[in-house]
Amino acid sequence: MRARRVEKVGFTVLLKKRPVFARRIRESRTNGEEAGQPEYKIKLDVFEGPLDLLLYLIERAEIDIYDIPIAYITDEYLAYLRTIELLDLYYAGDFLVMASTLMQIKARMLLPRSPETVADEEEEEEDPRRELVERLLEYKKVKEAAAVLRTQEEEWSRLYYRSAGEFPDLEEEKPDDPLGGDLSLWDLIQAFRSLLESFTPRLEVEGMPVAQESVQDRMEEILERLSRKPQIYFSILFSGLPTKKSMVTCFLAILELIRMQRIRVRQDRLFGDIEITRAKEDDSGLQ
Amino acid sequence: MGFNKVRGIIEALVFASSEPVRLREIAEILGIHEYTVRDLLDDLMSEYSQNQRGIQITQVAGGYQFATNPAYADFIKKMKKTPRHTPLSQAALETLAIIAYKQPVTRAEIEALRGVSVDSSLNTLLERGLIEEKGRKDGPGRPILYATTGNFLKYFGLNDLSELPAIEDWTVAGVAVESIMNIDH
Amino acid sequence: MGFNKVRGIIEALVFASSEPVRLREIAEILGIHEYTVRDLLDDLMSEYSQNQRGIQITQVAGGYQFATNPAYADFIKKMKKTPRHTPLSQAALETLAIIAYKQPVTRAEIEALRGVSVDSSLNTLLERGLIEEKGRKDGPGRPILYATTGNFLKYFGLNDLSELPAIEDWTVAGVAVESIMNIDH
Repeated sequence: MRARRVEKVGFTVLLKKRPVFARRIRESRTNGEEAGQPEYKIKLDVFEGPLDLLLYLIERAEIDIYDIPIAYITDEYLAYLRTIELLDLYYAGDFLVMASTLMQIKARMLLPRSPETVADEEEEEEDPRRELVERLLEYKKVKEAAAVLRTQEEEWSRLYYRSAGEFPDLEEEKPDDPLGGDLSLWDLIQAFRSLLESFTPRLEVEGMPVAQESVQDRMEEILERLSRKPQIYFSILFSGLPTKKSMVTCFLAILELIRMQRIRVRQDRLFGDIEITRAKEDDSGLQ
Repeated sequence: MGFNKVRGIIEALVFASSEPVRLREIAEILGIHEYTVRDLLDDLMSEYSQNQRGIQITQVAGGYQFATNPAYADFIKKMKKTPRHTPLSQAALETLAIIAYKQPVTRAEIEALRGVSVDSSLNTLLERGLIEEKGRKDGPGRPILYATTGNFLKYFGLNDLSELPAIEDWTVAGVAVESIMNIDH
Repeated sequence: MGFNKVRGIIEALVFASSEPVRLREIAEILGIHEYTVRDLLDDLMSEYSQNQRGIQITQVAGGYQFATNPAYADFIKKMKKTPRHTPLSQAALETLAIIAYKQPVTRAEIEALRGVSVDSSLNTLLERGLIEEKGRKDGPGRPILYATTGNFLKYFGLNDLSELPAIEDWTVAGVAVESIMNIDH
């Protein structure tokens, strides 16, 4: 009953009456010492919950945690509660539960005890504050553990790890890459492009039917030539071709053979001729 | 394989992994004894620790991993493409402390200790990969149990949970240690 | 600051960055000339290139970055933990080829070339950081323009976009790019 009354007073009436107070509390979050009444110059967002607040109040008043003057601490606690409603309703629920716990303990401690009760039940009679004290002591350890972790966190946040590789490292891929040395496929395309540019049509006569060549045919031809000699040069391979279309077909055949890992291409020096060889693993011979 | 090459491969393996690499894994890949790997790693580590080098090999979360020299953190912070280290909020840290020392633990148990609801800190910690769900507790409602991850160890520079500083009569649940040490990928 | 320290900081910066670091950025952070940075980097690079080291500093996408020694790739592949990226789908590759050559380009333009809707490929490429939104095109609806990123360059080992071979025959370019991507995976 009593707790409910206080709660009502604390959360509605008192705050409306003390807008200046509430404003000062808010200021105190940023201005620290000067703002707010000295008693409440606490930074509100420092408190992580009712236990945290209680511990603070106990430590500030230099009270023995095993012998908490419950009436005093309850008043202090409720005074704080009046100020947080404006600021952080989210946590108000948790703080209210503690308020009612405090009120209950206070009430139990005020109950007069008959001499017989004291004599009979001295052994069993439990201090109404006991459970609260245990929770506070345990919470102190939580804070201690959190402080330990904070120190570790600060220390280790100075170390930066390699950011988890989102992309396969090109360098790692190279040994498997049928393109030897520093030759990339872009280089290959570049080389093909310059061959296309320097191409002078030999047989391209308008209307003249050109033999249809498939990429497959070209692939087989390249493999066949490689079975007779260790390498073919790019320039030579393309120089014998009659049309741009056949050059494209041949180039696609090369790309396909690279993809199938049947051949390797290599460029010994920058802008040098490109050398095509059989892939080492390619012992499958001709199809 | 020559000494330099084996050492080079170990260096490459430690670098390539985005998580701490275990001795055992390196030993298996190279087909050599773990103690040989350890010797070579010790050697590499001491080499990196000299001459104000920018990077070093750290021993963390039960494995080895490259990291920058902490002395240069201020310069790294100035760089645009740097992963930001946002410190945990006090609320998240308290929740995490409870999980670290009491694991595996239910939400209700954490809330009893902290005296507040811990929904949002649990979410933060799960998102940052510092904790994970670890089965369910027997009993009414079969509540979810939470435990710390390998990432937790890495974040706080611990090799395993036994390295958590002792808090008066809080002991880390011994049974859980081995399984928690396994880094998830 | 001593020589060793500056060199160490450069080493740390190159390591910590999630993308290749440019000379200018290092120079600005350290307040020294770009050519001094280059000298120190050359020095570092040559040091890493010796003795069959496991890692090296490479020049890519207009910047500097650590990478593993290609000679040890087979060992790295054996490491279970190394996150292997799933290869891009054929559709995504074709879309990427179009963006690479025609950038900045709108979705409608890509779709006109590919003849299909490219929503999901665009998403994939954006997620993987290979392309990015690059402003909007003037005109009706002000459609978003797409362009390749620094990551794209890194992925293909290009220093800048000018290194993309100019291809007169678009069909060849398309097919070629597709084949290229297939090879890596």
